[in-house]
Amino acid sequence: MSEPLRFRGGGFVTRPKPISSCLAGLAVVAIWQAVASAGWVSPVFLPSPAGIARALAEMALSGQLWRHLAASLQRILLGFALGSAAGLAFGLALGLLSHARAAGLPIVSALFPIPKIALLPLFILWFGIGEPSKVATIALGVFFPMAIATYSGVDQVPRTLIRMAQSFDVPTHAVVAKVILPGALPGILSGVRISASIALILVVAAEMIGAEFGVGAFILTAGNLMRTEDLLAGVCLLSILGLAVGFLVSLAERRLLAWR
Amino acid sequence: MSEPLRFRGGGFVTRPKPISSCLAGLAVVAIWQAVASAGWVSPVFLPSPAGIARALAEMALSGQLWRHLAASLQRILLGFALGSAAGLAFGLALGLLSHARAAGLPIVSALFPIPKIALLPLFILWFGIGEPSKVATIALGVFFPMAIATYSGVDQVPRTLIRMAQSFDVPTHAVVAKVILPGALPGILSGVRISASIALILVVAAEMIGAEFGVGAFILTAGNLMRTEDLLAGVCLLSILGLAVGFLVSLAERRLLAWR
Amino acid sequence: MRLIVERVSHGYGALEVLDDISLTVEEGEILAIIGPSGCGKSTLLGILGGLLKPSKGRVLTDGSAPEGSLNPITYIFQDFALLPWRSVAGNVAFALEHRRLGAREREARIDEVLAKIGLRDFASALPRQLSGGMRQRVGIARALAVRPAILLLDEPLSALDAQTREILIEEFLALWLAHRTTAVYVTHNLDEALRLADRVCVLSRRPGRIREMVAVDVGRQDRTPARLAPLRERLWRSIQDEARAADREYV
Amino acid sequence: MRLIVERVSHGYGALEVLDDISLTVEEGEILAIIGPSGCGKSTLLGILGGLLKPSKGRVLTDGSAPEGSLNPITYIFQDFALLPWRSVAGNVAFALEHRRLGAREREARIDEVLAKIGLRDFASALPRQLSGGMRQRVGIARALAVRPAILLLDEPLSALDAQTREILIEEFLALWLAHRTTAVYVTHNLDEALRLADRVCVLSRRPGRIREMVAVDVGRQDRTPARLAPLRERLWRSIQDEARAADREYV
Amino acid sequence: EKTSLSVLKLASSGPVFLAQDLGHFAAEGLEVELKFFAAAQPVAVAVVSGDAEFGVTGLTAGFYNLAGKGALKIIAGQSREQPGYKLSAYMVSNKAWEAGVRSPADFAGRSFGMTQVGSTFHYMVGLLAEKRGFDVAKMRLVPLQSIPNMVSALQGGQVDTAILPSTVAVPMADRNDAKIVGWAGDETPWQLGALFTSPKMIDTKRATVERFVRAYKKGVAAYDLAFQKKTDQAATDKALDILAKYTEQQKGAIAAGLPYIEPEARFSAKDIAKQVAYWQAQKQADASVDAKEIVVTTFVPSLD
Ligand SMILES: Nc1ncnc2c1ncn2[C@@H]1O[C@H](COP(=O)(O)OP(=O)(O)OP(=O)(O)O)[C@@H](O)[C@H]1O
Ligand SMILES: Nc1ncnc2c1ncn2[C@@H]1O[C@H](COP(=O)(O)OP(=O)(O)OP(=O)(O)O)[C@@H](O)[C@H]1O
Ligand SMILES: [Mg+2]
Ligand SMILES: [Mg+2]
Repeated sequence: MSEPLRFRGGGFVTRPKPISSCLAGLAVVAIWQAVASAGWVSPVFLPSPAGIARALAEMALSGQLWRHLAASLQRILLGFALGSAAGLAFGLALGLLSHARAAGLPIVSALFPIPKIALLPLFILWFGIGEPSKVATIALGVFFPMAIATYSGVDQVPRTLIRMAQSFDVPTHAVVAKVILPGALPGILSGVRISASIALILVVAAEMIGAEFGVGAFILTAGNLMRTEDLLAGVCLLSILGLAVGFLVSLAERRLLAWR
Repeated sequence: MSEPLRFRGGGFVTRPKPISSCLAGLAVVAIWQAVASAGWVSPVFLPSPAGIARALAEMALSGQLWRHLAASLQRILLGFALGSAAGLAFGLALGLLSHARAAGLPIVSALFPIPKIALLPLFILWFGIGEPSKVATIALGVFFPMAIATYSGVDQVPRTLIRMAQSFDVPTHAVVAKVILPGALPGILSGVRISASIALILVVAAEMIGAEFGVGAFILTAGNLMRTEDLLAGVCLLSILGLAVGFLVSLAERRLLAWR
Repeated sequence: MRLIVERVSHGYGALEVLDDISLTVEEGEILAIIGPSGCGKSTLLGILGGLLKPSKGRVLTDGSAPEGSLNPITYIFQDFALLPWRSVAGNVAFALEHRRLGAREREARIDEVLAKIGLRDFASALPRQLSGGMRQRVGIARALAVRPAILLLDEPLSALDAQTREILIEEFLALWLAHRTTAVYVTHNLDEALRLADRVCVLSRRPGRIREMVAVDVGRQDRTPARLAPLRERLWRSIQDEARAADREYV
Repeated sequence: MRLIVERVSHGYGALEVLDDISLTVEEGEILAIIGPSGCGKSTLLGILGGLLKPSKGRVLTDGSAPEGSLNPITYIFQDFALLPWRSVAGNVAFALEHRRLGAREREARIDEVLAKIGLRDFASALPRQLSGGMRQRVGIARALAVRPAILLLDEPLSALDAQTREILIEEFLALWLAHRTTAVYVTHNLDEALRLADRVCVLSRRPGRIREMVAVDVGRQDRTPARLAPLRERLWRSIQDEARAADREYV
Repeated sequence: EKTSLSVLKLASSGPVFLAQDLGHFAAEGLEVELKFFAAAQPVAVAVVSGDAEFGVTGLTAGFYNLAGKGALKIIAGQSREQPGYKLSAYMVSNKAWEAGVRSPADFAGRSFGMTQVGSTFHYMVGLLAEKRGFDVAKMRLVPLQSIPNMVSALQGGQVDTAILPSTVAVPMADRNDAKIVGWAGDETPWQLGALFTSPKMIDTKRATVERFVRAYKKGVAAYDLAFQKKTDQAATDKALDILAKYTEQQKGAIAAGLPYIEPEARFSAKDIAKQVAYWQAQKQADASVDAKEIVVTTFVPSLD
């Protein structure tokens, strides 16, 4: 009287479905285009994907695209480099020194939630209306998440590795360089991911003031002129930049964290 | 010829130093006040802490503080509630259903890095200059991090707990309700932490257009009037709000995640 | 209840894990399964419990579950698999919810198994407050609460320290002697297998095949180290080469 | 080299962990330390290695380290403590960097210990590619590379499965017989202690006190389960009550 | 000598553009770099932060707050709202028009769209309220940040009223997107814009300031000749070309909305004092701002 076993497992495992992914992407664009083409809504309210693509193509052909991209990328890179270098150093101090942490952490927690966009008028007063204030805005926005990521990265280095190094009489500076820094790298890279996307967001705010060129400036101008196609073309650019940055960080992770 | 053992451990442990914390906080404020009082820099460039405190006190006494706070909090709460409810639902779908994840994740990754501030003009077109566009800005800003946090929270529920539930023939809906949701709660709460701070940041952007009252509107007005003391008073308010939100989330974590 | 495995093979994608396994777990016996790391022991146990569909072959049950059994085939897990947000009693209750069982009877069952396993004083403790041994006792209590016909144990003691293991193995044996539930006991530990099992099934390296089926022909009351030594020696010779090879594999 | 512990006590804040420990580890012996969970075994080992300052008492070393010893007192860790971003050879090299040692000699030493422990083919593998047993072999190789006078081992095998444990214990014994390095071996496992140690130090529950010091008076070549059975029985009786109590403590 | 001027791309900055292209700055030995901004506020901030040595633009509450802290001094006049000059239009949304808002007097109690708190539009609605005797506090003043936002808000009826520059107002009215119900110049004339610099410039480079103001006055004179006296058609055409080049607007649109500029670049110190007093009463300017400290009448005499 034997019976086959009843199956009760399965489910709750998500497998990649590349076809669904592609279909979904295509479907969204297709429906959007259909709605826009049908003419139920004015193109000002809802520009069509085709219109946006046209705006992008125009920008690329006229050479404006590169000009805007170059201007924005320069600001982002400079601001990111300055902000993340400072954040890294500060985060390391927070992570390694009791007094630095006690003194620094409350200050960081108090300053972190401040929207940098609110400080723009001050930044302009301090750094002028040119590049420095834009770079400073981005750098400040990058500084805090980087400091926090580094500090919690240091915190997450397994204590046992530090004990091991000490048990082999490895000098303190070498413990920092060979154990703590590589061990904090996963945390630091996830900080890079966050702060890179913050830099992208802040470039729009930073270019609100006195920028002739830049993706942010382009978007703002388009917004002011109610050119929604241009606006969304600019937004697409930012989205592509964001995906590219994410991709680069993933690449760095695969390279630098191959040991995981 | 016995020798005492050489000690080689220690260090790399950060202990709370409450005195350092307080001293550091006081020192920052004191130095700032001293520099401002010394009159080396114009108060336009560097308002003094005393001036900021005075501006805050004035605001509180005149009743403006509550009016601004009430207006902003209403927007934040409504936007946060809408955005996080939608994000939670969407994130759950992403986490539980292969097809939803395949279709949704690329879309989320593409839309997440877009600065919401760039979309303000569109939001104003779609929702007008009244409350809806402000709430929508905040809700959209909250939606994405919440969806991503929920989805990765679901991903982090230990597989073995799901296997256990299935091995006791627990029906699928109960697995979701009793295993996956509570198991994803740590992830969801860290999403709440992030998206609450995003809501605070976006309230400034959202109140740029057509807001008479609100902390963001107050800050923007102060910026327009070049009243740096008021501006920093508003920024302090946001920072306090941010700390308060952080505190509330920590409280919720201690309550809801007491089991960790 | 008996469990009949008929020519079961299983693979994950291209990775063949189990190859043509046939065996029968007899009513009331403890069958130990040993084998090197990664040979597919957990996979086999997953198939026995209906959590995995084998790529080939089938599993049958034979006979009826005991009176009041809610979940004839029940697991005890290596990592305990407790819901960390539920108390000890809540974790046992989890197995009894979604059953046609009145609240009164549920409470009674929970109380009964907690008492039986010496957990009563800990009923409202959270898992994180308990030692490893206590956590696994909760796992055992939860399994007993559904009155299983067959227990599937996947290295239930390997996450515990040696002394706790010693204590729990005695407790488990005492419990088993009282219920004599059919059980499949996966372990790496020869001593554990020899102290508990009626038969020991030795699997080869991946893809796991049955290499040997060894009956432990020493009465449970006589299983002193000295009496078991020859059998242990023989089993160890049977598996040590493969264990060595598995140990030196890239993972 | 001998290690002399004089009236050592230790506490973490208000929590008393070790109470008045005095003992001597003789040159060339293996001293096993057993005791229930949380009784302070790891704390004691930390104090012996100079990583923790005892609240009271002191530790002395006596005698000189062998020729070429770079780190007289050296640990082998329960969780292996390998740098995951370094290869096997890199992990061994880590112990030799910051030493007055030419690159040539360093390479030679690394090669020597890897060969000795059978890891040569894995020199460039990363820890994550290795089984647990191989990882601990790297830990052992690293420790041997500095030519220690005293080895401190904190449950070095407890993270491994039973079969790998069996294999490694044999290898460790063979290595030890070749070097006869003084060693302190912390374990929960009576069998391990009895197979390896010259003496077994039994600690009480927290705060850890020395309850008993038992000499294993059976030659290492004669340590069959049967011969060790009486000693095992005696030790188990000595610790089982405390082990049971420790198991039932809230953590 | 190199110097710099922050300025808006508007016809009201015409004198500067004329002085530049007609060589008046060069004649004074000045090489002026023009720094363009999109709003009045940054023009003033640029002078404070040292990005530019001079600035010329409309006077806002923010300007007075900066000036009140000793950061800016007004040294010459720019545009004025003057009867007969159609510079800023009172506008009413079609919806509000239907509801009976048909003259500036009906602005009372309505919502009013403006760029920013403390902007010139904000001041103009205050002047209007004062003149027509209604309470500005009973209106809903909606800051919309930019003129395009004001246009769409008015078009969509999301605000009832607004004041807009003629360059935008007239085309809107022509498309019947909204109605013009009057002109600020006719209703409430006032000193809209000024040329200013930092006190440091006056202290340390007074000669430069004097040369700059001289050239600026020549630019104003050229503007007056071309657009206010209109005696020389060739000069008018040429000036219009120059303005079109700098403002990037159609000549027709520029010509239709040219502001009045006092021919000798004088300004009304009294009006400035009145503005400061108004902003102080509205609590938009700090009480410590002293109008007398802000104006310097040694380069160009005051009108009053
Ligand atoms: N879900 C899965 N997908 C892909 N491969 C898997 C999966 N589960 C297990 N494997 C692989 O199948 C092989 C057998 O796994 P299994 O867990 O059954 O072995 P095991 O005998 O229980 O090993 P251990 O002794 O380590 O517990 C291993 O090589 C493992 O990596
Ligand atoms: N750094 C520390 N700070 C505070 N308490 C500690 C610290 N390290 C250990 N303890 C506590 O001290 C006690 C002894 O710890 P220790 O690790 O020495 O025990 P053990 O005998 O090694 O236990 P186990 O058998 O579990 O390894 C435990 O109760 C532990 O919680
Ligand atoms: Mg397994
Ligand atoms: Mg320990």
